[in-house]
Amino acid sequence: MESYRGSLARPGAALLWLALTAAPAAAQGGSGWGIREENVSALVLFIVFSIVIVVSIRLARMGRPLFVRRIAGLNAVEEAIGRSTELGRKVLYVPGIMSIDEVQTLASLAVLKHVAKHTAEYGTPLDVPNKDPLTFAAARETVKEAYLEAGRPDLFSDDIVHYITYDQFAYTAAVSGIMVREKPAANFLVGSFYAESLLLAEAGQGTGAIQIAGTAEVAQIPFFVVTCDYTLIGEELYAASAYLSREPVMLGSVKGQDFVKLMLLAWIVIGLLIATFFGNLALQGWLQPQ
Amino acid sequence: MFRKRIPLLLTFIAGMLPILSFLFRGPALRDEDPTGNGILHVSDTFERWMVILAAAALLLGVVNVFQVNLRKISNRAQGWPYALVFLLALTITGFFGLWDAFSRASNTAWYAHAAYNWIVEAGFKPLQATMFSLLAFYVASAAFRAFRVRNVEAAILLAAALLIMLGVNPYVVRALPFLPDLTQWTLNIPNAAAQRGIIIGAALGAASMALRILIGIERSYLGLQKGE
Amino acid sequence: MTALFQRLMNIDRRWLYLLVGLAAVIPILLPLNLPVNVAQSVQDLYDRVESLPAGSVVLASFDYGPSTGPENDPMADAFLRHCLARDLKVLCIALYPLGGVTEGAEELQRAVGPLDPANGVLESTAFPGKFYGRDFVYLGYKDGGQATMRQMGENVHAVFPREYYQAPVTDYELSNQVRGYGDVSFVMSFATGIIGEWWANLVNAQYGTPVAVGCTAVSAPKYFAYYKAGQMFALLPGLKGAAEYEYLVKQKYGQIAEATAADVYNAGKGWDVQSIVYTIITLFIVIGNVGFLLERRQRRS
Amino acid sequence: MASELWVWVGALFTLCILSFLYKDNPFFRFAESAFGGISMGYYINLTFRNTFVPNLIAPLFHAGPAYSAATYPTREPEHWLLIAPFLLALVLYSRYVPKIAWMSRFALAVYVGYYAGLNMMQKLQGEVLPQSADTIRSFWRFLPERLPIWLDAQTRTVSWGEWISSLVFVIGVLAVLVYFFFSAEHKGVVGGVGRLGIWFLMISFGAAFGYTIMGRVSILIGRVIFLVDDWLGLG
Repeated sequence: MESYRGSLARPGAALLWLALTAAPAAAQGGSGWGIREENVSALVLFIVFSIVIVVSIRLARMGRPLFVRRIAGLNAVEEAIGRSTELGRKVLYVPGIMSIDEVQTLASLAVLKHVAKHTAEYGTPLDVPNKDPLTFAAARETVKEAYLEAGRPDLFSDDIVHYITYDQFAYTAAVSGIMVREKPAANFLVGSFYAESLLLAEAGQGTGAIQIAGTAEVAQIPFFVVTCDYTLIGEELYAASAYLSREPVMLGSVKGQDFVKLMLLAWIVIGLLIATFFGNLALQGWLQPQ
Repeated sequence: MFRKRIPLLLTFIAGMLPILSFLFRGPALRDEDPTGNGILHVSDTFERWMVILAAAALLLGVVNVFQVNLRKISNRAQGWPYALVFLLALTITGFFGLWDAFSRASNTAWYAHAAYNWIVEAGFKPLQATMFSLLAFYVASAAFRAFRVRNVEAAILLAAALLIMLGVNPYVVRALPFLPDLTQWTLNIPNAAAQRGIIIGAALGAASMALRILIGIERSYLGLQKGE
Repeated sequence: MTALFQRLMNIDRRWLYLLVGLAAVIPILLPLNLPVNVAQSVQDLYDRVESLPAGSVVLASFDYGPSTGPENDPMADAFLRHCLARDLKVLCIALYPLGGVTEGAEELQRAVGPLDPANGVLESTAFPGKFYGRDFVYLGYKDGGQATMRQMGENVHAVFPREYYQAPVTDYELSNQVRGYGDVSFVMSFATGIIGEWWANLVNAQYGTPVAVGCTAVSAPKYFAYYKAGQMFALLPGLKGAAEYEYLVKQKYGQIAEATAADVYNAGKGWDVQSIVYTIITLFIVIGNVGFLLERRQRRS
Repeated sequence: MASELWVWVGALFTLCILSFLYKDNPFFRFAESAFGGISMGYYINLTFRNTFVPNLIAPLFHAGPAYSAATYPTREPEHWLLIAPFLLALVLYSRYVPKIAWMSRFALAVYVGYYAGLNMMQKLQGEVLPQSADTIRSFWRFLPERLPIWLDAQTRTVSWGEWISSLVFVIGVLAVLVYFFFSAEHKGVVGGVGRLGIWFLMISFGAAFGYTIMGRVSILIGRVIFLVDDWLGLG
């Protein structure tokens, strides 16, 4: 656990605390400083959210039990890589088509690191074709690090993470070609996808590979659910890195996120009752559609 | 130590900029900025820089594509002729593309524009539209294979899909006049409710992931060892 | 019997692809004219156009691009021909950035015939006696979305100083006559995304101008809420709506029926393709399930 | 039969891609490679035309096609500041210099950091708050004084159907939220509500899948028209 002692968690939490204490003072305006009235509800949610997450991380570090329900898709990751190793075929990892400004891509890179560590340990060939240049640059660093951590830097080569093209459909054509020709035994489609989700998943399904998909693009989830063996839906993708790493600090943040959702559920139910039966209560301000 | 702490610090600072400009107002940076959204102005300027950085990253892709394909051609790896086709197409389109990009304003080299446009109309657009049109076939094969009554959930999935598909069939609608309204209701109520549930949950998950990145716990994107 | 379903259940997907391919080609080459039953939201548009006195002016807005042509183009053809056959006057504009202006020009000329106002070619070949500038006019594309819509409420000439062929709008009788939403009987928007909604929740809400929309299938659920709430008096949902409206217009106007039949593509053909593909998929789902259940019963016994 | 060459090339490329439906073959592979190269060139043009020439080269270097004395009369401070993204791009390219390759992480760190912060705000302010607030208003909007103004007087009552639909809607949202709970095993109450959540999810996935078929088929119709009319002229 000591690995995080030198991390930024402590100064980060301190700065957030500073923002909280300074906020009321700044609210009076002074020399042009002040809270943006139109975003005050976001400020409150941001403060509450940050506090709960940081506190639950500290609790996790102090050894509080951290139960997280089974996520089928993530339990199947190791099984899929094992199958590829037995069949002597490669593992294909598609990190989505968006750049690292999209949080889903960053979640995908976290899963990629876990997958790469296994392919390094088992010596299974890994293929990570990219559509976005920045995702490509980040993925290369992630996979190199994973092979280092697994103690097999010798297995890492520059061909594992490679760039295809910047067009969504040209990239899909190339990846469909890889799926059909090189017949990887495990296809990972994790990250942000649009219309090409079904093109990739159906092409992969035809080759008989195990397919694990994960995205938060609501419009594309149905296509993955219908064609893939396992699908990580919405927040399951974001919890993947914590779930796979099993590290208390990461799991702590997921627990914190759950607690905020519990508060949100309560706020919705209570708000619903108040709004319906007392209609024009002080909640009014919050209810006005912006 | 220096190589690891600096990137994490940069991430934190770059991350706080949009948050602060979103939540607070800063002092007026220049006289013609009476509303005092100084921080917003800084954040917007920073965003324009990020767009330029993302565009500059394209070169990383181009360099890698040349490396991979040239290596494939030089040692006659399997499928090297296709690598040659790729590089030729890239060089020709790239050449006319750059020439067009730099000459379009002054329209001196109209033929550069004409050649580039010809490649886009003859190659890029039809290839893109046809790849997209494959979805009509894949939707059919996916529906045929997946909509099977294996369990309760699969049965509901099938029922909802059939409800929508039968809702547009004129014969069926004549037999069951209430069907279009039921289709509308299914899309507007249960479908919208489920999507909202996913959106709220995913938004919390994304915010949690973003926070983990800002305070330096989530760093796999940087390829930093936990202990490094 | 089960052997047949067994084989059908595990059929090679490429037979399915062949069927979908044929279903997409055959109706385009030889029209099948499958029956159509008209929804109320489509009938409302037909009745409104039929009820307007001759000489009334309607505003047609092209709010879509080439990518959704197969769904929106047939709506525009049928509507423009219907209005001209009813001796209404049509003022056309385009608000969609990615190629909206070319869609507008192409569709107008497909309905009325080739035009070249700059060199005096004003008369419509499809509707003899009707002239560009007096019976129909096209003001071209203007970006700005909601801001442009609000400005048009005050003064259309400020938004569109020149018509599509670059002559001042005051040169032509029809474009000169229309200054604001008050001068048109209703607005017809052919839309793919958000612009159709703006016509309803902005122009209809603030100016009270009746609004009808022809939208793509994907955005139809969204627009139905506006139709049900009364903010739109009519709605053509996707190709299904277009085929129903085209059917109504063809019934009454023989001349339009011939013109539509002559087109290589129209709503009727498009809808035939959709109906057949839907039927194929539904059929194969039923086959797949019957085979699956028979197999499970066999395994159990 | 079409006379222009570009129609022929477009039609042959279309057939090459469609041949992939039968099986992978050299024609598809050729089209795939050509498509990759052409699309890369297309985005090189787009990147220079939309970003570099107007937003970097013109303001910073006062050169290039987009620069003219009229548009850039003086040297504004923010033009000078464009040195920063230019340097950040060079840092990104440091990847090719082995000795200082680790520096390229700085550029990635800044880019990821900025959008992580931006995303956090957009998700909280743009999704969590409005969607939750709208769910709270599910019944509030039916109160007599809340009904939209354009509903004329006598129809301002709300049918039982709309109340029940809103109830079903709220139950659906809450059930799906509970289904994705991480901290509780799917047993007992949570299990029950979670199961209801899965049913809502399945209705949504089935309906969404069924509904998009129409849009996908329209795109195919567009290609068929190009082949049948523009190329073969059988129309």
